[in-house]
Amino acid sequence: ADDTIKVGILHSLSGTMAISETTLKDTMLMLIEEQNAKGGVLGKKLEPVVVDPASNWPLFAEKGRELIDKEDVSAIFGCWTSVSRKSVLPVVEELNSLLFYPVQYEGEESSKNVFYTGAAPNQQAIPAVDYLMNDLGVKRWVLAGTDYVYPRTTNKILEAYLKSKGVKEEDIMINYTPFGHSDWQSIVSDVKKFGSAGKKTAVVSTINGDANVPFYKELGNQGISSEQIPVVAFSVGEEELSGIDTKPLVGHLAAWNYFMSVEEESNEEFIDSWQSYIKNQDRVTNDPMEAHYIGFNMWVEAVEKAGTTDPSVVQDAIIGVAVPNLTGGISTMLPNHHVTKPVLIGEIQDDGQFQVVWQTTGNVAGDAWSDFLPGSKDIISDWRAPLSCGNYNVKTAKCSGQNF
Amino acid sequence: MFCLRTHDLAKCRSKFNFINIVILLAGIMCSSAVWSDVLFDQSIDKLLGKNFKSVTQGVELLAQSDDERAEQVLQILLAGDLYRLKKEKRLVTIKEEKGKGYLVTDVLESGKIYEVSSKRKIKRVAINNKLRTKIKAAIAQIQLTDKDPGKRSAAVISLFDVVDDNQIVLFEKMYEQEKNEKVRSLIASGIAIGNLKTGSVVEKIAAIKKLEDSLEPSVRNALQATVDSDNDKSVVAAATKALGKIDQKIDNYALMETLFFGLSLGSVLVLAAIGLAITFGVMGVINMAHGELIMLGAYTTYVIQLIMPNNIGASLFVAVPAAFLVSGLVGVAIERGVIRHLYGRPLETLLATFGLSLILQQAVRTVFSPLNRSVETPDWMSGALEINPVFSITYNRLYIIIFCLIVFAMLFFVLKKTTLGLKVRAVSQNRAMARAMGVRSEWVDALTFGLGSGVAGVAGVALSQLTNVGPNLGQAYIIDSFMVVVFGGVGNLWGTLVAGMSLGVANKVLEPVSGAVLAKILVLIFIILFIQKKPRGLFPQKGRGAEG
Amino acid sequence: MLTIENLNQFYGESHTLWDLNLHVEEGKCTVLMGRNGVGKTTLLSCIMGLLPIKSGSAQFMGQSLFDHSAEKRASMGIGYVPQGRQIFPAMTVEENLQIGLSARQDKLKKIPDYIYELFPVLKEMINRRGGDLSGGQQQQLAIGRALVVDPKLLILDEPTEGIQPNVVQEIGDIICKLNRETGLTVLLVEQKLPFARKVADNFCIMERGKNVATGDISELSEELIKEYLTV
Amino acid sequence: MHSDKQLFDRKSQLFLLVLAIVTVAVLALNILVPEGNPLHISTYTVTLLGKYLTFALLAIAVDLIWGYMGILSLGHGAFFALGGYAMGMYLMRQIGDRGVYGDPILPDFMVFLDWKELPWFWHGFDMFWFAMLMVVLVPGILAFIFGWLAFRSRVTGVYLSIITQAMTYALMLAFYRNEMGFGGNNGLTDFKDILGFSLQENSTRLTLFVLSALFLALGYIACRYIVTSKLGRVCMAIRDAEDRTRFIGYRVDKVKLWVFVFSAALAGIAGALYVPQVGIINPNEFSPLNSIELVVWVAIGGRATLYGAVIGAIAVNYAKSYFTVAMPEVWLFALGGLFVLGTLYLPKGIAGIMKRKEAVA
Amino acid sequence: MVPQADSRLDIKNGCMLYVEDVSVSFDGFKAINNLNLYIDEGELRCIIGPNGAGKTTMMDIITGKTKPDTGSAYFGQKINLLEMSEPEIAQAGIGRKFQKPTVFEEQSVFDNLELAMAGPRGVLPTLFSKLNGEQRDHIEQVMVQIGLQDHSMARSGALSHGQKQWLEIGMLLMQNPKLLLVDEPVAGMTHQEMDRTAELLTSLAGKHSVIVVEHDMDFVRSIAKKVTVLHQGSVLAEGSMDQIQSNPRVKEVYLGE
Ligand SMILES: Nc1ncnc2c1ncn2[C@@H]1O[C@H](COP(=O)(O)OP(=O)(O)OP(=O)(O)O)[C@@H](O)[C@H]1O
Ligand SMILES: Nc1ncnc2c1ncn2[C@@H]1O[C@H](COP(=O)(O)OP(=O)(O)OP(=O)(O)O)[C@@H](O)[C@H]1O
Ligand SMILES: NC(N)=O
Ligand SMILES: [Mg+2]
Ligand SMILES: [Mg+2]
Repeated sequence: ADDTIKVGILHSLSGTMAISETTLKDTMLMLIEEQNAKGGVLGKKLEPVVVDPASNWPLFAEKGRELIDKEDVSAIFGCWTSVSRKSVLPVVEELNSLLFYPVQYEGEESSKNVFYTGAAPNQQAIPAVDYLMNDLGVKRWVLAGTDYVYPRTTNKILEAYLKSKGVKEEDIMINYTPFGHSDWQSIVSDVKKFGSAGKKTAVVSTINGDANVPFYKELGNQGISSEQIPVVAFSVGEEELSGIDTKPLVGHLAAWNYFMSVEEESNEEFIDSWQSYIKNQDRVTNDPMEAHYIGFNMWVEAVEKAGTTDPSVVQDAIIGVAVPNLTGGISTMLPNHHVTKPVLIGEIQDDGQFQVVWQTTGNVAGDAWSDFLPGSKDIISDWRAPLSCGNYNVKTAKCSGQNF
Repeated sequence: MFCLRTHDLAKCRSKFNFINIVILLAGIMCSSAVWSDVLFDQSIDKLLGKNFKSVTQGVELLAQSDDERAEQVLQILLAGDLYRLKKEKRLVTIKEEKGKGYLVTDVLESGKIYEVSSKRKIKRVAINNKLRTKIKAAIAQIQLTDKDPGKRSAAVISLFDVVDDNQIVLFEKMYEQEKNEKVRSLIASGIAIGNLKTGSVVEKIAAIKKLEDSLEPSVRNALQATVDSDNDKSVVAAATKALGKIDQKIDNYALMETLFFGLSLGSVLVLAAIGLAITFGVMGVINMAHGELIMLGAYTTYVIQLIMPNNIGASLFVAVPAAFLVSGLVGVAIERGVIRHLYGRPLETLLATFGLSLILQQAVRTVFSPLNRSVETPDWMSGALEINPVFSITYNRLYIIIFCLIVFAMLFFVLKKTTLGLKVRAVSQNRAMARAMGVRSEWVDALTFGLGSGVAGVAGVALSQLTNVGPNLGQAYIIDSFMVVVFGGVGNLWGTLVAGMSLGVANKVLEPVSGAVLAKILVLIFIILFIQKKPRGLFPQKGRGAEG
Repeated sequence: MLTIENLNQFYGESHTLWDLNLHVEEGKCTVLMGRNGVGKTTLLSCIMGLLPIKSGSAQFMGQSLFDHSAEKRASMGIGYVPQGRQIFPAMTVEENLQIGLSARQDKLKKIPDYIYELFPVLKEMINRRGGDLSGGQQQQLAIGRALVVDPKLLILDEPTEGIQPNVVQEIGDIICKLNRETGLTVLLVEQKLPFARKVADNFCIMERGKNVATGDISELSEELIKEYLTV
Repeated sequence: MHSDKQLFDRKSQLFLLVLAIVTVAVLALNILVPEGNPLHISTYTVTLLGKYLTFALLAIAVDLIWGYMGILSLGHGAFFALGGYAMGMYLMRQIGDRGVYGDPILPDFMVFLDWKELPWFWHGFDMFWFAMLMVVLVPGILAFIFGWLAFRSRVTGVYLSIITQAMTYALMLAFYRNEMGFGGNNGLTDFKDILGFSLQENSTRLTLFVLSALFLALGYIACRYIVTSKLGRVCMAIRDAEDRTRFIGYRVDKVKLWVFVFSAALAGIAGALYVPQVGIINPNEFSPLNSIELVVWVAIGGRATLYGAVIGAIAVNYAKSYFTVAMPEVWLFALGGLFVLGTLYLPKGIAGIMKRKEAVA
Repeated sequence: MVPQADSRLDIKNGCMLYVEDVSVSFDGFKAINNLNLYIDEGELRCIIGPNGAGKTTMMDIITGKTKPDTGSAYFGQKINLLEMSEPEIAQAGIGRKFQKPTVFEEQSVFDNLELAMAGPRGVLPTLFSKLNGEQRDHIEQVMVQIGLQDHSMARSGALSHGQKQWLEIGMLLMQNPKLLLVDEPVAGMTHQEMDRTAELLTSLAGKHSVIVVEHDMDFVRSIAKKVTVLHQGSVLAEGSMDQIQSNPRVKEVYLGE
């Protein structure tokens, strides 16, 4: 087994998360295949090891351990939900391996062994709110989310942010629903009432996956159009749209770091190879796929740079590595293990694609610890020596809870 | 005639620049003067630009151009049908799909057709919210003079938020010309709103009197603004009173709305559960694959829409029997293949069907991919029946309530009025004896299980109109379904109906007070406590026989 | 009418019926007797097809009975009143009776009136759930139900169990009447000797899964009774 | 037949013996055989086995009430999860100021949601004995309240099953809420040590494995004692003819209640052993589907045979571990097929085959 | 063996069971209508009456299965049966054999008898109870009495109908109650078995009070001293067998010719 380098892929292929994660497994297989076609890494072929943690969180830890301990992989690309990441995190730390996590998340974490290639809240939520406020003149806010940690945290950050911008308490409505909520009648009706007070209103949605379809359908049926009350979502991407009748969604928004519709040479290439890899000309690409693309290329470059796949060496080597992203820029791995990315706001079109209506002028650096949460505004992360700490409190000058 | 009126309108000074567009559009139509070819060409250039800013400029230029084609271009753009050929730099619309690409028609030179080989060679011209607002507003303004009184009303209402002195003058003028009573009354409201802002105390009080019956949110906002900021006490008092009256009405309608929401949620629960009320309630099979049978019905709807993409409106009418057949046949297969070996061992049916549900889910993942599938909503099921500005009934929900009642009635008929119902019950109560009485138990079992499964499939058609069509669809409903059947009383169809409806209403009554999550928890706790009071559900099977 | 030859039956490992032979003459009433647990009910269940048999053959009106499924046997003309009544508890009296209709050859859709005439109590209780009836009422319902299929052969397993004396007499009369007037063949399991003597033409005594004595009811001697029916 | 009434009948002896041998063998192969040797059992595998053993204990708890008393609980996962949460809370408190925010008292998830103080129900969990008490008390008390209500009003059959399901479903929704103070959907994780021993140490892992085996054995013996006692026969009487049992003077509600409470406490212990070995507890453990699945384990193993429940739990979970690696794309077909074929062809479960073999022999 | 009678059982004036003015109706149908019944200590009482007269329902009321709409039922002077649950009534000393034999089908004959055996019924005592030799002998003896000694370990579900009847009687014997309610004990029994049952019941009387419901007149005649006739939920006649047999109303509604 010395002539190959093993790469672990830890995405659910069954259970509730299979709907999102299966695509990421395929993306990784494609990236690895392409890399091998280019000659592999360090002159060796890459060998993907796929396991199915079956949307079961403890199983992520178990399978993660299996990948590292038994399969001896050099890095793991995987997870979608935060809880799955939290579950494997102690394992990758203990066994000192690498995990590339490709999904937007609530932040408030920076592990020595995890690389967060999805968006931190400041790379998605805050720019989106800025856009609504400045470009669309939104004055009244509905923060609607699924009742779990990511929406709760994001909304907490947004609430603080909006208040810091002078938005009054009564102009913010917060609403949480259970996972897979499908009966949105009362909530949409409330939103409608909330939005009929004569001030421009928008919904900032952290509604998770499956609950979105019935939500948008209800919006449409109750006659709320995107011009009246636009919805900006953080969890609705091309993949999700491909399973939705997009008629009622047209004109609503999403904030991501990547859209399939971005016209860039590299993106077209990526789309081409994806569609031919998956043998389906209708398959779409999405943000987490780009995140894996970035993460994988960063890892490859870091390994080449370090001349070894030894995780402890790669950890250091990867900081500062810059690779092209798919939106025409360059993303860099930051010392806090997050990456720099542009933020794009897209409007949903009836073909299930997003039309970019706004984007940041340059890249935004991912912030592990939100400046808008009282508990974490003093915390920074820097994995370079001499600090080498994921959560350094600048006030107390302490680095807590590190196992190293 | 049309032009004349438009001109009349245009004479009224307005601060809205979209009215300028209207003036220009009107100008284009009325005069044959062509003086802005250059402007038009520039605008087309801009529309061909890649980024959004360029398109916006293009639209603005187009608005000023009086080229005859400008309006048409705007309409196509608004509909989202405008594309650009990337290489050739032409504006086109799609004529038809051809292989992997399209046949497209040139927008500017009608009749000219190109063939593109790949879907990615053409690109839709972007419009966004802001632009859409602009174009739509312009259309609304045009519709102030539309033939259709409904559209005129909507246009009037859309101006309520921005009534000022000028608008009052305009409204007054329109008021004189307007023939339709409803529209006249709306215009009068508009004038009143204006008076509320700028009129004398007497005018204001008169305006309040006029407005206190209106349920328009803008009216309410105007009154609220008066209460908040007017200096005259009598005006404030009158406005407060009017507001109270309006709020009272709104509250009443909110109650009706809650009831409607509850019943519609209830009918979804009933639909999901009713098949189970047969397979579980009557036959005693703890069918954990019930949710997957619903899912199959939803996927059938999807497939039917694939087969008849141009007839989405009719597709549902095909989907209902098709889903009944598909799920029903799968049900029969399950019964023949598995369940029939397990009669007399009801708990074992739970285990086997649990396994089957895993298999069916994975089968759907394999066949249709793990992604959700897009099922379209026909036009006749979209939108809402607006009863008044604060109370409307969404069509999809309305139809689903009706659908639910129809399905229920049919099932009730089959089980109560045909001998099948009798035989099923006989078989489930004493299989051996039923056989000794000449009942073909196997046939009855297969038929009944097929019926229950088929009904689950039909429920899937309804659910495809409300929620995701994906491999997890079934799991989302299985627990609720069992809850409903058991809460209603196993073996009682009425129980299922009443249970579903009351759980739906309870949920919707609680939701605004406690939030959706707590509402659900509270309903569950309610069920647990209720079962303590009535250990055999809402409509228990009574008598000596039921106790054992 | 019904001839059974060399019937063997097992409950799992235990051999219950041993090479059993039985002959039921057409138009006659045959009573089957024997102590508790000798296999009378088991035999009847086999005839009805409710228990699998190991080996043996049965001729019913010229057809091989065991070739037909249990549900077919009802429409071939066998009515069954099981031991323990086996009423459908959650169905009304009327529904209990209706079940038998579909097995009738004549496709009658209504319960024949004579059933209610034979058992007036059923008419009274027509809308009550079968399970709510008293034991005796259930027994009457069970007989009524068996008659609904319009049988040629009526099989009764201890039909007088739990029935009030005057109704027992009536049932006896009814069996006789059906037997003598309509020519209905009857196979009866009965413990009560007087009753058996009154209604039966032939007898058959079983002992440990075999039949050990048969004959005309007049031949049912005290010795036989002492040997096979006493404990 | 009479052997069924002996506490340590042949099968029980065999079972306990096998359990002891396997435990010792696994330990030996882990410690004594050097890594790289094909016979070596990695700590990863040991922990995996430990997890199976906790599932087996849970399965026994379910079998006790379902197999022997006829109560089909579709909510036993809730008791398991509650035990797990009690243990998780202890482990969280053990983190102390080593959390990312360095707060000596508050767990991380409370800090970043800006909670100022520890909720009352978190007090005491810094003490091991208290937490262990809660491991049995919390599920026990919930089971007591629930059972007291349900059994007193004679809720039976599917009605009982469905309200147990409603119970676990309600708990799942509640625990998903961040406001509940149990970490929302992320649950409790990133544990550091237990009683001062690092959870990452081999020795700690092995100890947890041995403890799981030990508690499985104790749980087995306790359940075996119950089912072989007269109480066990009362349970079976209740299962087969509840009314009749009342008429000979047994307080059916009380018998059900206490056995149910005992079973819940046992499930709680299983949960408490599970959490430190898998490293996370979150509301998904309350998922109604989990509870259904564990009933399936018992059925596959063989209802009303305690050792069967153990075999079922281990077999199904092993199959899952194996299939998810061997055939990640189609393992659900395999598992689903196993359930279907198992019910069809092994009506008495795996234990049924053994019984049949014995009967033949 | 001492009956496990409730210490409150007060039968000073010789009356064991009082049922007074009891009525019960089901969905409007009066199954029991102002019924009065008194049973003396040690008495053996036969109750007969047409099918549906309410005999079984009466037993349901006495044993707590059915709560009457009106009336009272006392066990001895003090024990109000209407306030007690089925197990409490059973523990107070009332045992019952059902019309349709119900035994614990999955358990052996021996276990069925052991379960029924008088003794503490609490959770802990049953958990720790052990059979002593004397108790075992008692069970063996009852098994002989009911003719099932060869079936000691047989699954009781595999017994024939008549055997189940016997087993149920055996369970009643094990319970050793002060008052026995026996619903149609000889249904499905041969004549000779009937005689044995008659013998058994008469021998029990004296020490126990026994209420027997039966339709078999030969059997009733062989054991009865006093007979009560129920009709449409109330007492139609009461007296010696001869009196009853010559009562024209009884003849009309019940005995026939
Ligand atoms: N389901 C069964 N499983 C095993 N053995 C059984 C089963 N049913 C009956 N038996 C046994 O088979 C034998 C015959 O039973 P059967 O019910 O046919 O007797 P029977 O002659 O009808 O008696 P009775 O007069 O008491 O009704 C009995 O010894 C009984 O124990
Ligand atoms: N739960 C019930 N619902 C409706 N009717 C009932 C119920 N229980 C009993 N009955 C009716 O009450 C009457 C008395 O029944 P009961 O069983 O007490 O009669 P019985 O005297 O025991 O008759 P048998 O001698 O036939 O056993 C019957 O007519 C019966 O149909
Ligand atoms: N990280 C998320 N989206 O759970
Ligand atoms: Mg019999
Ligand atoms: Mg009776």
